Amino acid sequence: VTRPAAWPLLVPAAVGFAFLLLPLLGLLAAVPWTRLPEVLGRREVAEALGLSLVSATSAALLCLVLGVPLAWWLSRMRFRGHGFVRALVLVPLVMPPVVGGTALLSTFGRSGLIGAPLHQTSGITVPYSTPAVIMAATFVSMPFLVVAVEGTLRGLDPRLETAARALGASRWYAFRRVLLPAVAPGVAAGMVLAWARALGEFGATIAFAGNLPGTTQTLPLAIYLSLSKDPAAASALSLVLLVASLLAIGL
Amino acid sequence: VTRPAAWPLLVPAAVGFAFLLLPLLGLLAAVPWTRLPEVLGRREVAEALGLSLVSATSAALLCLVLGVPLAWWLSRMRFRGHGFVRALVLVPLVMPPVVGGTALLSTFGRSGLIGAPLHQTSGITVPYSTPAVIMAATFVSMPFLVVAVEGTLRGLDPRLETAARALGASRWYAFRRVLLPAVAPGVAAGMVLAWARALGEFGATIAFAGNLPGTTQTLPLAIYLSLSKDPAAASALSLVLLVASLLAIGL
Amino acid sequence: MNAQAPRPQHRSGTPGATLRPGDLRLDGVIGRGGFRLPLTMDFRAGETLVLLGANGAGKSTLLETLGGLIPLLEGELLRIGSDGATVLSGPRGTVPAERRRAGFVHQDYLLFPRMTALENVAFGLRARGVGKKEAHASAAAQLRRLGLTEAQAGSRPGALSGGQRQRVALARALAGEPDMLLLDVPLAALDAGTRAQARAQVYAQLREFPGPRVLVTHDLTDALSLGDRIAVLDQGTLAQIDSPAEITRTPRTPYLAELLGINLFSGLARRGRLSIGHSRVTAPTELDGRVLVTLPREAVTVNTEAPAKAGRNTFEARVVAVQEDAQGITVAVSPTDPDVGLACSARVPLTSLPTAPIRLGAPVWATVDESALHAYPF
Amino acid sequence: MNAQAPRPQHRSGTPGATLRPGDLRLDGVIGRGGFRLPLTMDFRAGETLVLLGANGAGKSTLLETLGGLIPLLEGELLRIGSDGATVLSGPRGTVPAERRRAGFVHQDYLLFPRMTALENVAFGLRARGVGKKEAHASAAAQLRRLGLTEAQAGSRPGALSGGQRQRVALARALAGEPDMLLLDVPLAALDAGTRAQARAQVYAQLREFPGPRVLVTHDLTDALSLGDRIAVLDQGTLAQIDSPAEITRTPRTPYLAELLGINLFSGLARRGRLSIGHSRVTAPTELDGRVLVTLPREAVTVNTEAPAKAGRNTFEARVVAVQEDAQGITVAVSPTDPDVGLACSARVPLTSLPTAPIRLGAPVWATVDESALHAYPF
Repeated sequence: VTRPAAWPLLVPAAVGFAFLLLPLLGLLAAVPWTRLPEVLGRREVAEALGLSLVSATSAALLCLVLGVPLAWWLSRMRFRGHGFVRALVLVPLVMPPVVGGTALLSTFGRSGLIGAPLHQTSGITVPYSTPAVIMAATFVSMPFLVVAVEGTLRGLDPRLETAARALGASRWYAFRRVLLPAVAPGVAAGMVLAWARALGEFGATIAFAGNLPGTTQTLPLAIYLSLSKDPAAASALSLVLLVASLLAIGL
Repeated sequence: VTRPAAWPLLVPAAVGFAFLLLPLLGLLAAVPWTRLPEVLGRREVAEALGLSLVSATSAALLCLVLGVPLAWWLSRMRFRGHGFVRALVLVPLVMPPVVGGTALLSTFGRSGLIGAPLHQTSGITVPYSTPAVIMAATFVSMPFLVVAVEGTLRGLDPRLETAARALGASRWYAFRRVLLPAVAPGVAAGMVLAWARALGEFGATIAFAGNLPGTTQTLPLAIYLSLSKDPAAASALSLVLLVASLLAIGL
Repeated sequence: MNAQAPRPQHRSGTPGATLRPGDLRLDGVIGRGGFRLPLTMDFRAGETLVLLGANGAGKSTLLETLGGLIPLLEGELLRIGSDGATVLSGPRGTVPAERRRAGFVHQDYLLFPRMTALENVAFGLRARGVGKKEAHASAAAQLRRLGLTEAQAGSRPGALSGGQRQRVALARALAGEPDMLLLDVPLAALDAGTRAQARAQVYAQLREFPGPRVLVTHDLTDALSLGDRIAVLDQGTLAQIDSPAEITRTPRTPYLAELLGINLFSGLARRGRLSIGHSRVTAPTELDGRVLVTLPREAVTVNTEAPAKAGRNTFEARVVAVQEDAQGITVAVSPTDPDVGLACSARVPLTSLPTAPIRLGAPVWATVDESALHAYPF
Repeated sequence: MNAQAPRPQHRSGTPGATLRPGDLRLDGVIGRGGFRLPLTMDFRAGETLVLLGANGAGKSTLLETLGGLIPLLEGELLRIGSDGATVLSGPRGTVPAERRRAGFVHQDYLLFPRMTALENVAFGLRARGVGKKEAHASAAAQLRRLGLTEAQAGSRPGALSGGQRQRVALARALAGEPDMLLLDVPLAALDAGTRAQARAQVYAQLREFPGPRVLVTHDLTDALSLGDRIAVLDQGTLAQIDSPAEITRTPRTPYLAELLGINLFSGLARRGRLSIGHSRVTAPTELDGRVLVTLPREAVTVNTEAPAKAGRNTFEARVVAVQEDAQGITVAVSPTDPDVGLACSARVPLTSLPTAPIRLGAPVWATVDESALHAYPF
């Protein structure tokens, strides 16, 4: 069977494919495989990895506790202007991470909207601390979870809740026993997404939490610092982070 | 009508909403409105803004030229293992930006897979240059466009192409005259998404292109540098970048 | 021409009859959004009342008002107890759904997808605070009573057939021992093959339930075979409430005539002759005054050629609609001269199709079989 | 009992008749995926051949093979020209769709959504290199010929009605002056109201087209009213190819009998008597040898009570299926004693429904009207 080829399409497709694929190969080629145990065994690397895992997991749990009810509320909103409220919640999704970090610093910094009264009354300073790392990660990743869960909740027949209430259930009972189990796959997917996003977080963290080894230096920050001192080590750490992200997404 | 309230849901929803909304307010409160013209009129700010606009636009156009054919190819793939090929193309989507920058550096850097032969034969060095900024932005934003366009192409009835071919059209003619117009809204949406993502790009750029004023210092990098020297200026620039992102998304 | 039809007994929704314990009385305005429907109706314990009507006629709104899912706009809904009446909805407030003890069978059943059939049936008891063991035992008994096996009781709704899901929904509605049973098109989700079977089962369950049974449907077969009384909601009012036999014999709304597949006209009986509108189609009658007249579609003949001899009830017309189905076509005609003929529909069997195509706008000759006209008081 | 049926003329797909310019001859194996269907058929210029069959019978595969969208697995597809035959598909390769000049009307039409009706119709000419002005003029003429206004020609498909879209699809197929016209269920997307109208228009357009017309459908009405010959694809073979009149009189496959709504049996005629299977249902006949026998569903009566006097063709049976539709129910029964009765279907009109429910598995008495049996040679 003769099929006229479509070179005007296949050539740019191949170039695009190569451009996305080559850096992966380049990264693998640059990893110092023999030095890998030594690099990964360094104390500051172990600290950065541990901090990354702790903060990403904390952020994902915060997303679960705060984001799922928020998604439920957004999916049930019926009042005028609810489109604007939803847009406000999704602004952090399109906000560049550095801008997000700046916004967090402007708010929770010593002279910020919340930070100034907080510091004056209790002496607490939020930025450049481990909680700041977790807050930055939560801020950038929560909208992902909210979008995923809200979509699943909207896909659900709203009459399911009505049916539960007609059987004598309160709203909270209906949510726990009917809605939540029905959207469990969406919640799980949203949490994985949020975790992966939090794990790779760089811009908001460096802006809001700085780069203090052991306290706020997560793996992405450690990679950035290694780039000038020891590029091979940066490649090795990048590989670790890439593998963790891919595992989370289930590829 | 008595409705039992659902406090166990509404309280965390309100906390989550506040956590996402407060930094926006904090940012607005921190912007030095009176100094705004002076801050935005600075030469390095104008340079950073110009570089950001040029590189984001170039990246979006590269995404169009390379990404749309790639999306078409992915949507038409029928061979065994095409799931793996699609996953490869989407890896940059889940890759933390710093890892993407490291991968680009490992590949196009002077000792990289492509960079080493390139430098030896032509003397060209890619990193820490304006093209590197564009490459970093393209690398992180192209998967967004590919996903959006591939989804629209898959949503299209595959028999439309068959119908065009039965009427005497070649594959390329059918693509130009039937498929492309039909997916134009998806392509437009994908380009806007890619442009917004490229505009806010920080991690990959700082890793691959560095932070040279006038050459590679885009607006996000300028914001990061200002944070320690002049936090109010950082807030002002953040506001500019946020407004540009929101306008792109059409909020 | 038939003799005078007996005058229907239940023209109004509120006969003067005394209310008995278990009955519901609605006297008010139901509605939702911009829609308002004033209604005065009784729902008797031990009686199945079918609400029949097109989409948007207010059937589901009425059902949800009875069940407490939406408030009554004006007036009162009373439930008669052995020692006086309780206000379920009224100006002072509404007993909410979760405290009203209404057994709902929702459209598409709305079974909870992540629970087994057993957990679905036990849900209402659990939500009201009954212990897990007791609730499950009671749910299992209810499912057994409806003929589901233990394996089916342990399956999720997705793994059950349409008919089985329907029975689970019925069991869930009955499990809380409700005061009333409210069924929203309970058979619509079933395919034609299993529907007759399921209908017989619903019929048997409804018989056993002691309280008022209210069933919403837009299917005539369901209405005729399940209802003790049928209430027809049409064009923003309660158009007719009658026994199934009266509904088929003396339809009072065009909607009902369309469902029955017959023509309905309003006419005038005077001095022993019946006339329909301005037309010259007539028949002898024993009635006097304004009447309604039915005419089966099969009693109208449509020919594409002029008949050899024009009878009294033959007239020229144009085809204004053609509707096909698997058994034949229905042709709506409009008379060329409205003073001579009738705008009516004729039924043409499939067997005549390949030879004589009846096209929209084509001129035809229609003949009405006057012996098939049936008149009854307006 | 009817007299002997005339022997059908076109039992085979390839009559010995000489081929004439414009005809197509297929002798090979069509297929796709794991599906294979050997076929030997002629498609004559000026004749409409309808392909009738269930989903998966290979109708669309055959159409796409003729149009060059998928290759022939084995054998050859020839097109007869005035100076000899051209191989369209064969062992040496296939003329691809874009060079085959086949006018397709696809299922759901597949109009290009972002083009006007005019641009859709002009597309084929433009793709083949005709200038824009010329192509648009030709397309406009084609649309006018099919009765579309200039405003409709300038509208996108989304703004047109189903019937208008159907005409645009037909115009697009005809615009390239194709050698053959291939229509894939061209009327299925239309609602019942506009279908009769559209069918008459398709009929008129097909008449005018000089080449072979091949139309795929699973609707019997379409097949009977549009086809010069009807080819029935059933159970992996070309089961029957006949004129519409023969198809309705002497169906040869259970699929066709089901579509016609009649019972079909194989029987034996011997010494002037007809017997069906082992049953005692008989009738006089003039045939001899193996026969096929049809029995209309309306000629089978089903009673829930035993008849007062058991006739020769009355037997006890069980209800094995009940299928409802808007006009009545179809009841399939299976005889209690297969040596006495027949497994067959009966048609019960809706009017008997409310009083006598016929339930699955219930014992019934079935009576066959022997005068309605029609036998013809196997």
